[in-house]
Amino acid sequence: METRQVLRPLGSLKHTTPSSAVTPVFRSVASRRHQSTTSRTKKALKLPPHPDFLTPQSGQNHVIFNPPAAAPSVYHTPFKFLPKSDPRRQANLSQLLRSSSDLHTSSRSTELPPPMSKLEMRERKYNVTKEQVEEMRQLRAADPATWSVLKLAEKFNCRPYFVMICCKASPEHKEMENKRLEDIKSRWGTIRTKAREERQKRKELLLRGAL
Amino acid sequence: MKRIRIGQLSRQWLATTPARSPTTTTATTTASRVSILLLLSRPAPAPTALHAQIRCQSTTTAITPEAIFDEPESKESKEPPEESASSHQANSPLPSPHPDKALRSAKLASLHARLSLSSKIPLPTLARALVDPSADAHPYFNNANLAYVGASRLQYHTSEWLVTRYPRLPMDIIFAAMKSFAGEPALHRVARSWGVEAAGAPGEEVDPGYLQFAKDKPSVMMHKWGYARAEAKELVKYKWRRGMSSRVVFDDPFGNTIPPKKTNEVEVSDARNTKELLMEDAEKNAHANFVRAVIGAIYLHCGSDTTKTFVKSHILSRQLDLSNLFEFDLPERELTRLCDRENFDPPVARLLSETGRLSRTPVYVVGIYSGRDKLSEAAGANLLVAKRAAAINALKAWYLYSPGHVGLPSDTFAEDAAPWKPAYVDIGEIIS
Amino acid sequence: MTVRALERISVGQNGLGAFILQCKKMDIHYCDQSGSSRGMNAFIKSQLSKFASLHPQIEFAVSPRPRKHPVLIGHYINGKQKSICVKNMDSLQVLKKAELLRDASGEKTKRVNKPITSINESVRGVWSPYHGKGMPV
Amino acid sequence: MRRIPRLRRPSGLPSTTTNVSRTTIQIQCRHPSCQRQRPTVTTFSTTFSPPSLNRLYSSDRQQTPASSSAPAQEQIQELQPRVADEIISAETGESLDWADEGLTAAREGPYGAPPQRVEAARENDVADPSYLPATTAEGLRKVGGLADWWYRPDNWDVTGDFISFRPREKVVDPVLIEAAVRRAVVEALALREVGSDDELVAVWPMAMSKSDLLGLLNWDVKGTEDGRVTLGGDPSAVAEGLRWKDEDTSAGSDDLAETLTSEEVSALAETWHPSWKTISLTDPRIRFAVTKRVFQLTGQLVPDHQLPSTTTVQALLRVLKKPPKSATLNEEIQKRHPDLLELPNVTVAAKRVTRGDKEKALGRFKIMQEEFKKRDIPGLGHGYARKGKEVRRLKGGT
Repeated sequence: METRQVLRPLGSLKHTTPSSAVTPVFRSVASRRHQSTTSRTKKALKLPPHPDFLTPQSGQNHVIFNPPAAAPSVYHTPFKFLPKSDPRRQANLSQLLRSSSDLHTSSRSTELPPPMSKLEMRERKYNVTKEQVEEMRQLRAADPATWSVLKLAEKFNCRPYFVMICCKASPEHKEMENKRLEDIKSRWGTIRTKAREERQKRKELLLRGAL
Repeated sequence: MKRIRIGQLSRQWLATTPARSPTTTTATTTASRVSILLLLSRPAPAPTALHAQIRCQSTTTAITPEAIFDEPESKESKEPPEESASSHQANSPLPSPHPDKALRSAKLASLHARLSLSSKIPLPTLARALVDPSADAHPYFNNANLAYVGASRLQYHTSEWLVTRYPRLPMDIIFAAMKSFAGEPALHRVARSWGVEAAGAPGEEVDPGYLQFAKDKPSVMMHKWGYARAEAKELVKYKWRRGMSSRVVFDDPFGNTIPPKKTNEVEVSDARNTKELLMEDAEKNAHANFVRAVIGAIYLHCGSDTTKTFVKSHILSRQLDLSNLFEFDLPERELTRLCDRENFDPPVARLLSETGRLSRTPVYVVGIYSGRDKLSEAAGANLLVAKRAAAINALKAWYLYSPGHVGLPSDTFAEDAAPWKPAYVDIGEIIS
Repeated sequence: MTVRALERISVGQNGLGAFILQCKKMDIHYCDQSGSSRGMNAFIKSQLSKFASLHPQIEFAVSPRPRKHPVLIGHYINGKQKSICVKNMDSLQVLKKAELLRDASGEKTKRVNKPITSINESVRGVWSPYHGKGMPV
Repeated sequence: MRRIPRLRRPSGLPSTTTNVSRTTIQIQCRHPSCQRQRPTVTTFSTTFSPPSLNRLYSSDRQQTPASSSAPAQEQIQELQPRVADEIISAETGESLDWADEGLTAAREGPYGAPPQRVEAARENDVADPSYLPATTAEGLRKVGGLADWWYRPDNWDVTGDFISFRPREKVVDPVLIEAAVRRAVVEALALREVGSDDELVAVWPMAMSKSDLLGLLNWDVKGTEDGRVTLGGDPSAVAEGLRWKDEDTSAGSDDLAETLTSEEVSALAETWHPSWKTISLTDPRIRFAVTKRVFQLTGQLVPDHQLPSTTTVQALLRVLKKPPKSATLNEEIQKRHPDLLELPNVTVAAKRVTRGDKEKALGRFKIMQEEFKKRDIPGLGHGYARKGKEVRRLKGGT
């Protein structure tokens, strides 16, 4: 991605040359024939080439790098992931220095997109001490019903996820929770259960990268 | 590879006959060398019209005839294995076509030319490569030995190419990639693409150009380099977990466990075939063994660099999208552990663009940034899915790093090879 | 948390790395008595040995098929067959038909609309609406 | 050299010249095929009489044997001469004296007639009182019968065989053909020299001793540019030789002399002056005489469409010496195109490759046989299954 940004300005310079190409004349829609066969579509799409592809008056040819807006391929390793010994890293370093220097000067001209959610930027507080963890576990073990995860998180001012990491509810409690969930699910109709199954399948597909 | 201790290995390689007969072998050096002698010194064939075929070949090994005949008459090889010293009338039909019939088979000659094999590889060797151990249990006339040699060369070239081309691949992915290039299903397709047809049933009258194997008879699974684990039985019974590093040491190049061996016989021998496990798919195994046998024959007759070009042009030229092999469990956590290990800035998911947030089908494009650098981006129906997809893409981008066309270790075998430039070796996958 | 692997099989493309001629066998049937097979007999006598030596990877099976028109049957690696009746043709026409069978692959003849048929991902990437700068409306 | 039978005149051919009288044909059959041993034929009555009709009725109607047999008898009498005339008129030979067999019974024409029907005595005619006619067939011995009489070769005499104008086997050896052509040319030109042109179209006897033949072949025949031909010997002797003679040449001496081995002829061929091949055959009578003679001597017929083009002896030789066209392409390939057979990727089959052959090559045939045996279906062929209805209907079956 990094390399694409850097080269982008080069590409855009080209567009400024006056595009003298004749804009394709559009026949009125009524008289246009259906593009029902390959040959007709090909004939309809036969547009004059973009000026970039015409050799300029100066005669020397040039490289056009104008990739479509596409999802970056996983085979193009980001610059940061390149190992130190990789030749591409050395080649790119000089350009990086030049671009990073003007970054500071132009007060962070390329603003980073906003974080996906506030959660992303939270600071980890690490404020729970060991004793508190012990206490949390006892409370949880003693009375899982009243001391739910959210209550404990509120009490110790930490993330519920952290509470779940620290203490495990007793099997009976888990058993009861599962039964409760089963009851809820049994009340679902076919549409909802199917939707939930689909969602589960989509999750697996996503993990396999097949979504 | 096979569970063969080094000591036993040399004996197996040297032994030209079933290992159980304690014979001293003088001239032959490798099991595959037998096939050279097999071909050079084949006596003039009895006219094929003669029903009784004499399939004997003279080997210079001083094999005492008694050692041969005291062997229990195994059901498969109806005719006792002959030696030049004792060629006697075998009235039962031969299990596979007579080796000299290969010289007259047009199908075989056309297959030989289709693979553009060099003329150094004689037709009887190719005919032998087409005979599966299930069709003819006699080790001199089936392709077990050739396939074994071929398998080791093939797996060497494939693994070497994979590891140097994609150094950061996790071990499981390397096993899967090895299987998809040099495994049975792939080699089955390669054999079919060469135009090899399977014979209906093995027999003497079959055209040597067909691949002969029997579905009901045991064949020889190419147990690649690997050892049967002590706890092999329990693994199968209780489905214990096998650690990844233990697979590297014990299992075969495709990560499969070697089934517990029944007897301590040599892997590829005449008597051994009777107890071999029945294939679940004999056809695929036969086709795969044929491809390995061809590679073995090339190595035997033309040397290692011809083998390398053959493997490169026929097997490694096949295309596989490695990014389809990955299946992640918790990609976000793995990515944070990665950045932590590489002491990059912790990954932050940033929303690049979105559309249709209030519509029925919103699309969020999330990019993952480590500090100021964007690692990857992905689109999803909701924020969490988009973030997970982006994390998966980032991990793939990390694992699928490739230093490009760097030199392979086997290049240095050539005389005029350039000095070896060390390839990039990665620290390894993120194991939490 | 480690990565698990999925089972995939690599895809081979004829001609990439190694080219395998698709026609693997050619049956040549002639008739001694019938007049329509005169050209085919001439082809067998004159052209076939040169043609067969040029293509060692094709197996030629010459056999009489009495009381039938002469025919060339090409067997292909994908298991299909193509047969051309060469009745009343002279040897050069038969040679042209044999070359036609040699060059054909087993697939049915299909119109090719796109100049390139490839299974590689496109190097430049395929445009997708969600990436890049977005469409200036 | 193949033995050319010295036939005085082909029997089947009505001789074209009127003056040749129908002299008796001295048949000295030298033909190897007819040198069969004659089994000693039992003497039997020579008169051919059709099977007598009097015993046609079953035995219970015997009481009127006299009446029924009498008319039958006249019938036979009256039948007999007509039949005999027919047969005799076809053949001109009268009773032939078989010099070597000493067969006393004279034959009626070229075949031996079956013996006269012998009837067993009637029950009441038998003198011995203890005779009891058999009522059932056991124990009786089958005697005689005319079942295969006409198929036994010894009942047929060689005289009946057809003596053809051309020899039985064709001469294929090119050297012999050349000798025959040279002999024909010399004879024709000799006749032309002697001036008896009408002899050219007659049938010439082939009888000629080996020495004369060698002498004839040694003539120094030269064809000059302007078409004149100089013969090396005196034509009148040859012309004389070509006339049918009546003397009875003894059989023994000639049959060995005839054989000319190809070595002798090829030795002779070198001595011939090459220009004899330029002798022109444009004159139709000469050309007809030569081709006729060559056909008589060697059996090689110049095809009609090539006759006009054979203007010189060389052309004639080229036409005659061409090897016979091979019947099947497979034969042709083996003879003329062996390189096709050496190619490793070519198999040439002599016969049609059937489904069975393909299954055998695939190894499936033996499995099919086992399956057939299990279902007790015959392994090969239809076995009990009748041919398809369509086939029977096509062939007009009900």
